[in-house]
Amino acid sequence: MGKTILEVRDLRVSFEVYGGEVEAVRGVSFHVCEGEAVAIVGESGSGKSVTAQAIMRLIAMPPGKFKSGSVIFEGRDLLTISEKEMQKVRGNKIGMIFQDPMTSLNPTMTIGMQIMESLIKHQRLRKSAAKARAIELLAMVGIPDPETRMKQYPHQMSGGMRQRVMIAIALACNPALLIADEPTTALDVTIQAQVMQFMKELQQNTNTSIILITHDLGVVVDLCDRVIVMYAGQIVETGTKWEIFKNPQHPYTKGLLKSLPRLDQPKNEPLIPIYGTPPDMIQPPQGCGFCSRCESAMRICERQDPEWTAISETQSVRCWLQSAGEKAAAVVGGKEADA
Amino acid sequence: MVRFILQKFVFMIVSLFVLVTATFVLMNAVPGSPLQREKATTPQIQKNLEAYYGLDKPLIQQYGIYLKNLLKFDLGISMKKRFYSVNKIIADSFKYSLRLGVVSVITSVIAGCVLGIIAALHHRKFLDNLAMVLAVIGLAVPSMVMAPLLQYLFAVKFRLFNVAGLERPLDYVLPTIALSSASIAFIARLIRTTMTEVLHADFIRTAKAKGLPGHLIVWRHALRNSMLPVVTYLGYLVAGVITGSVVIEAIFAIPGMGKFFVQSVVDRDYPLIMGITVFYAVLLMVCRFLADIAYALVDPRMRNFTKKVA
Amino acid sequence: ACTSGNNNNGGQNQNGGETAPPSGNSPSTNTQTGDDSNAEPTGGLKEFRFTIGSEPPSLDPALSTDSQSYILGLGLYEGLFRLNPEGISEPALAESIVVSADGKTYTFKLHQGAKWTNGDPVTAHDFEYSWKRTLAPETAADYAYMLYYLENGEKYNAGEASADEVGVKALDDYTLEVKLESATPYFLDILAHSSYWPVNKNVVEGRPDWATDIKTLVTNGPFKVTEWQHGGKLVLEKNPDYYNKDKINFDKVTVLMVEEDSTVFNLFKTDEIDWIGAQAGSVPTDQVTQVLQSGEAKVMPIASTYYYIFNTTKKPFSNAKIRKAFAMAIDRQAIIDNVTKANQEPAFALVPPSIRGVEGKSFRELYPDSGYFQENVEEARKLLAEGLQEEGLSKFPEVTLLYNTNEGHKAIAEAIVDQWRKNLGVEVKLGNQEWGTFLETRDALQYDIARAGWGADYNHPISFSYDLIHSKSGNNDGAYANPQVDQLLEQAIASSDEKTVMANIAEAEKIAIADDMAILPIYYYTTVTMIKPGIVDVVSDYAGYLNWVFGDRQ
Amino acid sequence: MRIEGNTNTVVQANVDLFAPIGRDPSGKERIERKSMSTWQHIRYRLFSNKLAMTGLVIIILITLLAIFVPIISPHDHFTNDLENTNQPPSWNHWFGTDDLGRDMFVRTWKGAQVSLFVGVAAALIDLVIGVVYGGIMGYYGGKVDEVMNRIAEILYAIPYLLVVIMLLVVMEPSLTTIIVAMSITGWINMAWIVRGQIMQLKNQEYALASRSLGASSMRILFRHLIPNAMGPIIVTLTLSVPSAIFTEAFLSFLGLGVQSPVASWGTMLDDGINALTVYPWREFFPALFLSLTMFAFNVFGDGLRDAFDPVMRKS
Amino acid sequence: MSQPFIEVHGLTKYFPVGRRRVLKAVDGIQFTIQKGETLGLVGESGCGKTTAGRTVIRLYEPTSGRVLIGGTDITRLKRSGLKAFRRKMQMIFQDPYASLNPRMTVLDIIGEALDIHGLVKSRTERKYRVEQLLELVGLSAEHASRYPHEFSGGQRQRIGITRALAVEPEFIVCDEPISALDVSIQAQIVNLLIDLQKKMGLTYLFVAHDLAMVKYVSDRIAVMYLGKIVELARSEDLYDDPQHPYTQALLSAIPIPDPEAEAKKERIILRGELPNPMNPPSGCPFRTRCPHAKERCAQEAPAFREVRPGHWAACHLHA
Ligand SMILES: Nc1ncnc2c1ncn2[C@@H]1O[C@H](COP(=O)(O)OP(=O)(O)OP(=O)(O)O)[C@@H](O)[C@H]1O
Ligand SMILES: Nc1ncnc2c1ncn2[C@@H]1O[C@H](COP(=O)(O)OP(=O)(O)OP(=O)(O)O)[C@@H](O)[C@H]1O
Ligand SMILES: [Mg+2]
Ligand SMILES: [Mg+2]
Repeated sequence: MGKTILEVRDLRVSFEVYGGEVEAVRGVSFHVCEGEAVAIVGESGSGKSVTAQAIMRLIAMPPGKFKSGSVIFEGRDLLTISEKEMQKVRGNKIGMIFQDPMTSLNPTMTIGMQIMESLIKHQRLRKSAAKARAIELLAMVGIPDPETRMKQYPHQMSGGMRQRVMIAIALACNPALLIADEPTTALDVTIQAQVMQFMKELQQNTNTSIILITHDLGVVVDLCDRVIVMYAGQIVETGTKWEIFKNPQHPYTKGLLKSLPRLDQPKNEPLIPIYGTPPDMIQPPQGCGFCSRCESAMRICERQDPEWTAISETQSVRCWLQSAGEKAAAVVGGKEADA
Repeated sequence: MVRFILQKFVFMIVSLFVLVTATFVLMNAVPGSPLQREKATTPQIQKNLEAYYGLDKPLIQQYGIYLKNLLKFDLGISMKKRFYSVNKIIADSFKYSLRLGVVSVITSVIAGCVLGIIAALHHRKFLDNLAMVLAVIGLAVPSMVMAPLLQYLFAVKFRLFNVAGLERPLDYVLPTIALSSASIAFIARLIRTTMTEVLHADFIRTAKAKGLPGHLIVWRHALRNSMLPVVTYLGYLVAGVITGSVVIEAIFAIPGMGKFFVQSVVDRDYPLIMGITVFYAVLLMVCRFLADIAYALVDPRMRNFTKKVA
Repeated sequence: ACTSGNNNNGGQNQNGGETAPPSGNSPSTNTQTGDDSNAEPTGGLKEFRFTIGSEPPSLDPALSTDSQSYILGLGLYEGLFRLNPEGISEPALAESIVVSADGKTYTFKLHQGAKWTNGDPVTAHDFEYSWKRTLAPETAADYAYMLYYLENGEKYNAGEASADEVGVKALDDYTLEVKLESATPYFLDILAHSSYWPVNKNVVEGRPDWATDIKTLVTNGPFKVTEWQHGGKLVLEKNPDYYNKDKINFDKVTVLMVEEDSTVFNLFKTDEIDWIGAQAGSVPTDQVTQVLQSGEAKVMPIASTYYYIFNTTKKPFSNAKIRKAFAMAIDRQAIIDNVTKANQEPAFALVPPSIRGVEGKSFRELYPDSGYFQENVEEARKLLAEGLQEEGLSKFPEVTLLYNTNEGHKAIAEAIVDQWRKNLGVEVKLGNQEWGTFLETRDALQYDIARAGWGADYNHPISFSYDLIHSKSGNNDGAYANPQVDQLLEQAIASSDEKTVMANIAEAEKIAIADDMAILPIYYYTTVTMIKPGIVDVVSDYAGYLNWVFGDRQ
Repeated sequence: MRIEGNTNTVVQANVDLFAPIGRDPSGKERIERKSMSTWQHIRYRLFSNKLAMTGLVIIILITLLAIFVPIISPHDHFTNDLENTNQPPSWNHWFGTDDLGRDMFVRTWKGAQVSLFVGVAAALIDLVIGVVYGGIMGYYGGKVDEVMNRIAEILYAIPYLLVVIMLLVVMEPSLTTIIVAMSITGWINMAWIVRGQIMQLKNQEYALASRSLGASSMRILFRHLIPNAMGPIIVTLTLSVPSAIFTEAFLSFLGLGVQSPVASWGTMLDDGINALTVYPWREFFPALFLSLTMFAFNVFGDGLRDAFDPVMRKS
Repeated sequence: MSQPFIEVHGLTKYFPVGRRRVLKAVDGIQFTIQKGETLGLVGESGCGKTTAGRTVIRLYEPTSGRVLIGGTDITRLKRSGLKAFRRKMQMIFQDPYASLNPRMTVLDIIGEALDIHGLVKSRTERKYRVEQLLELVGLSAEHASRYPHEFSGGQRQRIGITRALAVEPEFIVCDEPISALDVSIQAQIVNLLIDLQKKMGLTYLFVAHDLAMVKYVSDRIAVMYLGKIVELARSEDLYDDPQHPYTQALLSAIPIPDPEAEAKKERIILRGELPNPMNPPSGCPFRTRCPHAKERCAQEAPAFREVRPGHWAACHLHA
């Protein structure tokens, strides 16, 4: 693995809303190396998108605010540079693909123009040059007959094609980092397979780093090297994909894996869902966020935030079940000492 | 497309026919007549006048004659302004209303958009409130108050503009403000609402992620998408505004056609009433039709007159 | 003509009443207005600028009936006679007149140098043609009746006589013979009326719309049209071919068409026009007090009367005592001082003061209206009580005062109703109607009390009395009928002696007012005029029309 | 297998803190956030919207003044005082007097009665006719829409003055007549706006869901679609109030509406406009209160819309 | 087998687009469902699954074809008859966000179903019944007074299910009831549906594009492509031995959350997109993307044949 190109440290983001403050991201730290593909998984509302948008500084400033943290990219903290500087990073150094290809493209602007825009802005290309490059990009993401497509509007394309247009936009300026926020959730399996295949080739060919955000563990397998599992605004487990799939530690990770039906699952063997719903982030729960849905929850889980436990060099988890040994000893020890 | 337009056209002809008939009946049912004078003339002169204008014929025949002439685009001759053809009266006056109207529509759209954008960009903050208070004033102060006030302040007191007329470019300023204030206000409100929504749309986020600066995002991405309801509204606005306003034309002494909407009825000038009505209706229908087309221009998704691409 | 929309200061001609009162008099040199008082707009050139309320409906003398057309026509046409500033008819194109002994035949010699603006000479044939054209039924001219004085005029208009039988004939190019139906002592007054102006036969024939466009408009007056922006403005310039051009001082006259009084006033304030008043714009009611106090404006009497008519066919106003009570219970001066504010004169009869009488005196000087009735609240109450008893009414029924929609009329009506309430203790409701409806309602006698106004067609009291109180007159909208009055008026028209005429008219008027209170007179109109310093000899004529033709800028 | 092992150890090691809670995972769902009732929510949002509250207070104040001032004032709205015409505001006449010496203060509030009534009536007409008509146009679409649209267009284009004059023939001037006159065309704008909204909304899945339950078209339209078009409806309503107030003045001017000496803000504005430069108070006070009312209706309308929209409560 | 509960014969639904052109969203499909059975319907986005589901319960008027439910041809029913029939067949919608009226409380959303069919007599009974139903799907009574936006996607889908259940239907079309939900929530809903089916003897038409889940839920599966059913078989058969190349591609595209299996797996990546349904390819609709396409496929549309007992497919490969 190459050197680290992005490092997020203790990121905390919250939103002022009617009735309180939503603590969407509560102290997230991770890093991405050059040419590496990292997946962030977690269910809806766990703060994946907010994390991604925080990196790009796309969070609307009211109601959102950064409570702490830094995002180090190419040696600079993206959270402190000026808006103008930031504009030079966005679309240029970091590209981003959004979840919903249906709404993420401007319906009143031609596909071509939407791709050319960032080329003109960042690479100062003239219109004709930008056009040539845009056609090239469309061809590269596998859109047949790119010249005609250039002149079309988003509604004239299918979801899969739009998502590829989004990818073309994100890749226009050869970014060093590509953030893909659920790029395939809205797509069919067949198209999803196409897009994932494409991203994989891209990563192999250009050595672009990728952050892939998804709630479907199945999707990440093919592409990613490392997986970060988020729950309720925090990272609860991280490890290589082998570790996460073969040896999941956190009950939440395990739940996620179990709730997917296997193809060979017989009908009379019920699925094992994760019951309940994620906590309301207006009043983030004390202790472990997953506690209320966790089958093996313990008293302490309701009271105290678990700490990181390293399982291996690359895998660590944040759960009392793992740190229990040491902690219990400490607690018991403390008691004894008190007594 | 051709078929679509043809179909619209047929509908238009049918409704024009109904409109003409309704107006004709109503006009004749209403008390008063174009030949009525405050000072009674002699019965003989009344008879001569009736014969002259064909009012001595049975109504149904008058109606038939009118329709026949209408087919030839002949709107008849005014009964109040003797020997002026209605076509000429409309042509003479409409050019002034049209000029002022076009300036007003442009002003309304630009000023309305600017106010609306400011309000949307500063949602629920001071500038938003200020813009909306201005909008409310624009709506609540009627042009009959606004126009004389503007005239008195800026033409008489400060001598910045001419009191009346429409000859120099500067002459357009005051009447335009008076004529546009309500539509500015309405457009501002519309834009504010839709723009607030559009600014939260996903594609705006995409534009930001491309690294575009704020003004470009508003101008290139948000505005066009916020314009849609305005475009629909423009259909009615344009028809209303370019046919002139009685009050504003009276106060700024603009020889436009607005006054005829009221005056023709007051005078019971039958041919002029009919002419104005037909002219206005056609204009309204055409403007609404054009607004539909403009809608499709602004929003490519609406361009499915004939086909829908996968 | 007649009045209509005019409320107090003779001005605004709202609500479609097409005409307005003529005449009044005398110019005024003014002290005046604020800031820049010089205002010589075009260097050296003498320009005069004023406004009219709307585009003149027709500049064709046969068809025009309204004040705007009349005011412009004064400059554009030259007839046989013309009114002088005092409202007296004087020869214009007529060089000499010979009247036959029976007073029925007039022979006019015309000036020989007069030309049309297209270069044609103005001849007696033009007059013959024009008058017959106006009378022709096909022309359907409103004012055809103004030519009924001509022999067989009315018959021709009715299609009962041929054009050749009409009593007007060009004996040669410059001699015109006119035969009248009966001796009409005031025929020369009538000759100054716009319907007697000539048109150019060559231009007019076959082109009915000749007067609607500057390209085809051919006139013979002191001025000619050089620019015509329909609905916006007219520019007139001195006519170099006018036979009497030395009398003309203005080089250029700009006439703006401005409907709104406040705009007219603002134009005057900013020195964009030189004149307000006398049907050429009017001073906004609310400004009147101020401009009169400051001396910027003057008040001119005009020959029009503001009055209410009673529906004499319907209880309670079928009763003369009740009518009198209502007439006596109002305070005219208070209304003038506080509501109309333009120094109008309280009216106690029909004929206004600026109408002429005989021997250089006005009609009202000869027959003052002070003796007809007095304002007297006590008396009024008594009369009302008696009247109600006569009618067998225990209490005053519900009645409505109807006026045509107009701010001025509304204010007067509100004030008068309030006075009736206070003085007579009766509650009269107010109703207003849009002009056309109002006329129809009034004609159909579907009212109790209604507003009315009347202006002179020509400078003679018969223009008031016959029209308003003769039972057969189409303008007697209150359906007042008294055989004695009818008889007196018929005698008046038949007579060729001016004194007898006046006496009969006065007698009829007295009966109609003092005895019968056929109408409720309120005031005689005035017009408030404002003029820029340096402008002289621009006047409001006896009937309240602006006469600017021979004015000058110094 | 390390996990279980671990757990076991813990449970044994620390009975207190590390005891499993023992959930019944398939149990019923709980919603964590405590919630207020719908009405509490609406009230809360409305009351916490300062601007909307200001609007409400102004409306209430103006209504109260309109009701009580004419009753308790020493002056009345019709008695002339020709000695005291056009007086500027003073202790005796707070808002001055008009051209017939009538007290402008009483007239302003008397006028408020008519104008407020007319404004509210117009809003109701818009709601009843405009919303229903527009709703049907938008919902059925196609030919129904085309025909109804044309009818509206024709009504819109017929010279209104003619219609009003016709009304004058058949009806006595009164408030009822005004309402009738306004009902003829006043609702058309609303209908067009609602139509646009419904056309957008009718493809929403919840409408289809209701249809699959067997709901009738009318039920879908009035229960589902129109409530969801409330935002633009309220904006249009607040706009229709001033236009109704001016229309009333126009109608009164034509003899259809309130007859003098009764005033309305519209007729007072008409009366006062020419005196603008000489006796400005005659125009100022009616204009001020009209603008204030408009402002109040607008901000209150906005607040109401936000408060009634449960989704808005989220942000 | 006995007379099937649902029989669909040659059902078509064309949408008019523009002048004289039609979009053949559903083009002559046929299948049967036994009482208490679940038929899965899978296919790519835009292939006509939703349209098929809606036409079967006559939310859309079919262009032609027959749908027999319990022996009654519902395509012939008049208004009143249809309303009565609505009680028997219900639908769960794809989008739990769009299918609940945001301005109505849950009580009213579910209560509406009871109102329309006059199933309750009083307000208290209505409330009681709604609460009962909510408990049935694992929500609690206190949820009744809330608005949809106060719920998570999974909870909303439960509300949608409750609404469908309120009229006690026998047949439910589940239109992708889980595709908008989180993976972790999907299992909850699927379990609930299966549970309800067992308790109430429901018959399902289960529409989805997620093959893994469909297979788990369904007894038999129909695969749709461009408005047509291209393969229909018992779910195990379909997975073990897919006959149609499209089915094979679909199966191979399923991501497996297991790096080992994934690494071994050979994926058939389909080229291109679903063709424009307005001018579908001649012959076999799938030929433009089919790895085995031959000349014949362009000329002749393959017949929908029983390849093996209970296993139907439409492909020339098996001719
Ligand atoms: N603009 C905002 N205002 C208020 N709260 C917000 C805003 N944006 C996000 N949130 C909250 O932040 C939390 C995290 O949201 P986020 O979008 O990051 O979730 P996610 O993991 O991306 O979920 P999904 O899978 O649904 O995309 C949620 O509780 C959400 O409600
Ligand atoms: N009301 C309609 N009018 C015209 N075309 C329609 C209509 N509804 C659907 N279609 C078209 O019919 C085809 C099938 O649509 P349908 O919604 O049934 O697909 P689907 O398989 O359910 O897709 P998805 O997985 O996206 O829900 C599509 O091409 C769609 O555009
Ligand atoms: Mg997200
Ligand atoms: Mg679907």
